[in-house]
Amino acid sequence: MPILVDRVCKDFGPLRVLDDVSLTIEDATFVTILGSSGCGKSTLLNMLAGLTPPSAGRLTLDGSNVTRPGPDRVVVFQQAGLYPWLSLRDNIAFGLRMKSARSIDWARVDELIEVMGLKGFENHRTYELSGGMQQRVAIARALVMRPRVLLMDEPFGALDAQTRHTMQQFLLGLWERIRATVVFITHDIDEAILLGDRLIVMSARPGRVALERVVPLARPRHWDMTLDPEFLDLKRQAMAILAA
Amino acid sequence: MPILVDRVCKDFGPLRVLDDVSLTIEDATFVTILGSSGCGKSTLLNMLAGLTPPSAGRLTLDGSNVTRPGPDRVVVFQQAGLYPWLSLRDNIAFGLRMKSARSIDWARVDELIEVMGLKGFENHRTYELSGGMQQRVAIARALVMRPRVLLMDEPFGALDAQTRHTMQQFLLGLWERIRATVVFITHDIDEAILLGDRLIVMSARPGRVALERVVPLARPRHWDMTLDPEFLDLKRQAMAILAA
Amino acid sequence: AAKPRVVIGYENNGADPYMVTQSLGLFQKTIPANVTLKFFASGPAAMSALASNSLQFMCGLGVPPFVAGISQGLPLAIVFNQERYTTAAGIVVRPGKGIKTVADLKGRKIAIAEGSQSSFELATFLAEAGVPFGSVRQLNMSPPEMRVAWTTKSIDAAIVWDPVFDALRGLGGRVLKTDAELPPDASSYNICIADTKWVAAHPKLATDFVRALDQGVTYTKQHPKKALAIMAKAAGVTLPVAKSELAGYQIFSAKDQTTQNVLGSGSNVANSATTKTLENTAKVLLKIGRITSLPKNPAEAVEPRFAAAAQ
Amino acid sequence: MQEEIIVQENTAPADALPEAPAPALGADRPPPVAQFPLRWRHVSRFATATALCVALVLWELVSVLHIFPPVALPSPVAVWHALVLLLVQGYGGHSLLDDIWISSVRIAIGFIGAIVLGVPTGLLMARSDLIFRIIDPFLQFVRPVPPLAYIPLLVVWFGIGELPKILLILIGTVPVIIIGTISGVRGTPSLRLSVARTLGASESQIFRYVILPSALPEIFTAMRVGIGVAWTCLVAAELIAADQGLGWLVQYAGQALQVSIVIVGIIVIGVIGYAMELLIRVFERRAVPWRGHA
Amino acid sequence: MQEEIIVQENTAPADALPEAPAPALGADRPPPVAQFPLRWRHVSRFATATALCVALVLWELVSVLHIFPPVALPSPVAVWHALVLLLVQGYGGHSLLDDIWISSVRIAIGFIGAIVLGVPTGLLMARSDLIFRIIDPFLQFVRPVPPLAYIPLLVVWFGIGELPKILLILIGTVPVIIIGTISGVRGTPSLRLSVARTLGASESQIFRYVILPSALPEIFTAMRVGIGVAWTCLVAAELIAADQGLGWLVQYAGQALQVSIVIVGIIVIGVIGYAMELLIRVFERRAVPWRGHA
Ligand SMILES: Nc1ncnc2c1ncn2[C@@H]1O[C@H](COP(=O)(O)OP(=O)(O)OP(=O)(O)O)[C@@H](O)[C@H]1O
Ligand SMILES: Nc1ncnc2c1ncn2[C@@H]1O[C@H](COP(=O)(O)OP(=O)(O)OP(=O)(O)O)[C@@H](O)[C@H]1O
Ligand SMILES: [Mg+2]
Ligand SMILES: [Mg+2]
Repeated sequence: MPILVDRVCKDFGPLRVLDDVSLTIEDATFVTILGSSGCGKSTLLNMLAGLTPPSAGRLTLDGSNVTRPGPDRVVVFQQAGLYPWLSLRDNIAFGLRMKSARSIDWARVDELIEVMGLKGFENHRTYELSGGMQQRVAIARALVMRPRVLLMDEPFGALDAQTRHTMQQFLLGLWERIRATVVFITHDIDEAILLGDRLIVMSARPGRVALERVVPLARPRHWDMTLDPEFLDLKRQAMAILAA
Repeated sequence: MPILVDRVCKDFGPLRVLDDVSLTIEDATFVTILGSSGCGKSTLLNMLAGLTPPSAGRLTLDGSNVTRPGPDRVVVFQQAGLYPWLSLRDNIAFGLRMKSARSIDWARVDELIEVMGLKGFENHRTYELSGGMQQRVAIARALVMRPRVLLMDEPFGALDAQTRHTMQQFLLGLWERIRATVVFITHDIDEAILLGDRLIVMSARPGRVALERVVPLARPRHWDMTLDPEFLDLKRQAMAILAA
Repeated sequence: AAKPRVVIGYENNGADPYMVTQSLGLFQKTIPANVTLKFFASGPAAMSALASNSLQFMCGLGVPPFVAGISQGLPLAIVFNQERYTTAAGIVVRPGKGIKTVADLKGRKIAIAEGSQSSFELATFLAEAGVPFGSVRQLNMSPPEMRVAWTTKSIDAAIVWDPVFDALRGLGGRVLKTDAELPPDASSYNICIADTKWVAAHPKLATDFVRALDQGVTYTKQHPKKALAIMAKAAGVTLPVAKSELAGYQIFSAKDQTTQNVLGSGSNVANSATTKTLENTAKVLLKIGRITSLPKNPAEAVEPRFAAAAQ
Repeated sequence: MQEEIIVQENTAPADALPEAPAPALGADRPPPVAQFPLRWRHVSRFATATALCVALVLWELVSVLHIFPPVALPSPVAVWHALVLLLVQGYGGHSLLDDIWISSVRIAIGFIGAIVLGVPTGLLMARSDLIFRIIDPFLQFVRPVPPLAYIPLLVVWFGIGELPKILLILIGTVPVIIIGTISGVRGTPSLRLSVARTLGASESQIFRYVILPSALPEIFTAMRVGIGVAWTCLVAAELIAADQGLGWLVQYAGQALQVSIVIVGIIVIGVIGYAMELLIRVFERRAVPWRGHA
Repeated sequence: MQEEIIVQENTAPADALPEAPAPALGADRPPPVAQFPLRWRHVSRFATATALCVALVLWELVSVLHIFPPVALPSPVAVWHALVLLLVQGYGGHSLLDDIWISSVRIAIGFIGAIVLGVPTGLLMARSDLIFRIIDPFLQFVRPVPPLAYIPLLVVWFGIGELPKILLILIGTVPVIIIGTISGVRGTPSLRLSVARTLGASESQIFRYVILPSALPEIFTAMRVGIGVAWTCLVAAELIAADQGLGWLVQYAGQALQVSIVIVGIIVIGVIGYAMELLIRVFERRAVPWRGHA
């Protein structure tokens, strides 16, 4: 679903966090967002999710105003936010259960558990999991929904390089299949360029769109591309802004 | 202070998390630990902190058994764990206040706030901070103590590249001055090699010490060193273990 | 037709013939109805049950709550006056405090269950002795607490009824006055009352009710030993206690009811001891602010018809 | 009333969006931000007043129709007259204001005593297994025992003055505070404790600077429950040789079937109880603004 | 007893290390792990029993020395005799077991009614400002009103059967449950709500699957406070035309000055109340094992 962010500002009391942010995100594109810590990335994501209203401006999804969360948009939050009273497996199936308790596709759930490397922990409580495992549960909980819009806030932040690569590959594979619109916040510049169709770099607070570029790499992507001159050029541009 | 980990095992019920881990960490060294998600890094750190007892084996600090947390060892946990009833500034000063409420060195606190890029947020509540800002508060809260042993669990995980570099530089600078023994868990291989005197790579669960190497780089370190052949060689070794 | 339902409330006044009637199941035997008995810890609690038509009869009630009820126009009447307190209630004083007469109570601490018969008794005694009602320090407490307060020397005197009256004597208290010294027209009684609307519609059952009570009195007189045992068990007290409690009552039979000293009969009802007691009680209660108006016609609240029929 | 509204607005989850569909009609750009619809706010603001009025009218109706005898349910008008009478003439020789004053003082001392005693006890019990095991059986044992039942003991030990009355209120309230405090302590996230321990906090500092604030939201809840319990103990307390106080008033008038006066007493108790509750809420709002964020 | 000890061990913070210095003497390697010192465990295990024994001995001592008149404090032996008498002969024409049974049934129905009514009401009030504003004033108003005061109203409206007794217990208990539930809902971390919303949960699903479990620890605390309140309401309830039940027993024997029997009644009430508390703790342990971890 296409997303439109139209001259959006967000203030927390006297603090302007986002200043006149405008974005057009076409359907089925994978947009990655870079930005320094505290520049308002999570705030923007929350607004897209329909959890906070903007102080000024407008956000639309498929042409209609975003006023509340909807099942079309699934979010991976920066904190895992798991439910301690549910087992790992039930946490992942939570969204499916909300849709229809009877017809939970357990095969899909178990497939994701496998992919996320969580096998053997199905019945563990969430507080018995390591930090990275919790984050993977939160990712699986979102992906199992196969939503039309996927909003992800530093989903791979707590993962080691190897696990992270596996996740990246899986996410791209899934995306090719379900063709969702993805907004993906990350701190890893390589990851941002390697995953995205479009790269957005935000300035420090108050957050503005400082750079917006189509990633000039073909799909499918692989790690060798990090040595392509186009890649390095884009990376350099992004770094210049972030270092400012 | 020297740390000795002697044939330590840790079980959670039927799950063996750490298996026969032995480590000798000399005084005033900076040890970095890499390992896949869920391999038991945080568990090891918790044991060093004196928060959980090992299931078998022994941990000593300066020759005496670790049985409880002590003010000599300060921990940066994987989650920020801030106190929501305190302002940012009071969160950072928490440890100092525990030592002596009268003689809090506010200058040191404010210096850290400045370094951490948190200026202007001194009186904010913790839940009004972004994820990365919360993590920086947790780091500052530990560093302000200038402890003899510093245990850090993925402290820079939620930070963007730029902020992360600033933090790394600051941490190294501080370490040169206070010469603490540092145990630093990270997922970033470059960071692990660049910061550490010694690199430890753990195998997947059950965690064992799979690699232990002195980092063959001179100090002071800088980012150019990531292209040194010694660096790349060590990186390759570590990646090989992590990919296994 | 289904049997009518009759609900009878009662209070625990220690050993008296009512206990016999209840324990021997005489209500059930005598009244051709489904009889249920309900215990009430206090008179006022029973009054609200009466007001809501949950009860047809209430036994063992003191006069003040009844007066409070009729002064508010509740359709209630006394159908049976069970007994008059004689030596089962009165004023006990602590020896060595120099309290020789009622007049000596001035400025002393006397325990009293406010709003009970005692307020009325005390007012009567004080008026006799010419002492102003307000000049005695009245401490409001329930009888069981009086016994405790007595042992801790928190009070100089108590105006109370059995079993505490007896207990305080046992603890060394001296009797200053007993209720026997009250004139019959200003005495303390335990009475049985009825819902007048209901009894007007079921005069036969009301007569049976009185008959059952009277059977208890008769049994007590004929088999005093057995009766005492029954009372002791029902009241949950020992035999000697029951004996002394019973001895403190002047018991009235159905025959006694129609005499001038009890309910009276015909046009004399208005001058009977019971009616006079109602009037006197009402006056005192009005004076101390417990009721806001006098009952319009106290004689209407005294109904000896069923007692007469039951003789 | 105003106060209460403010409290409400502040305790609602901060990030809630309006439930009602946002009015997004005239769409020239950039549009005014879709805000909370005002209609509902208004209804909500007057809901309390409306509910009270409806209740009053219903009451009047029921009493006018004589569904229940006036002895059981006097009309609002009769109650109003009784109130005026109590204020002007007083009852039992003193004014209603005296009753209010003396009862409020008893409640206040008993309740504050319960907090001063209960919070530290609860903290200790939650932290020390030994202390828990020693105190818990007595606490749990005393809890269900009706206050009426231990009045004699209080009288023996503490006479018939103010002390036993206040103690009775205290005994009735303190278990509520203790249980709430224990529960709050047990709910403290273990990470918070670990952080403090590793920062060198002593056990007593952890108590004061971590556990107490963490338990505070539940302690406040316990206080709000406790203030209600304290008031319900008042009648029992004022059975102990009292001749003043709201509990005494209700009791004394009840025995004389003066239902209008009883209802005045109930209303006064209710109103003061409500006021104390609102006061605690104000404190709560100041003391634990982070509720629901941690 | 055994049950209680288990409960304790499970509710202690999981990651606590022993406070006492670890005995690290004989240091051949690898050494036995420094574990929780066993000494303290033992003391702790018998602490409850010891405390009870000490209390009993003190009681016997005080009564033997005649510090207080037996009127106020009969000796344990006298109470024991009264208990035996009650069990063998009964009192007022029926056995103690009957009293226990009937009171327990009343409490159980009133208490379960309070939960069934209070939890949903609390959830609704916490989520809807409008409902909060309508119900809250009445709730806060009813809360401080002593049960003794509204007995007449209950009798007038519901007669003198079982209904008013159960209702009185319910009215006394339900505010405790409601306040606890509201407090639990308000304490729900907002992230949990956001997650559920964005996963497409409807408001009612959020209620059932997120808010209710989040509030559960506090609801359990409220239940534990509530069960005590329910018992203290029992005596008041059994003033309403009862002729059986533990409340009635205490009351009736009190009027007959049989203090030993009153104390037996108090002890039985205390023991049953304690048993119910332990039962709720078992449920709590099963239902909210994540307490302190979230
Ligand atoms: N309290 C617990 N109960 C049961 N299992 C636990 C508990 N704590 C940790 N574990 C298990 O121990 C293993 C190691 O956890 P740990 O947190 O040490 O991993 P980690 O190396 O820090 O991983 P990450 O990089 O994801 O943080 C995990 O499999 C986890 O499920
Ligand atoms: N509820 C709030 N009240 C006040 N200020 C807030 C609130 N939420 C966020 N902020 C402020 O808004 C700014 C942006 O926060 P946001 O979480 O969007 O940052 P971010 O870009 O996601 O950073 P990070 O990479 O560290 O997660 C921060 O300065 C933060 O302090
Ligand atoms: Mg963020
Ligand atoms: Mg970890």
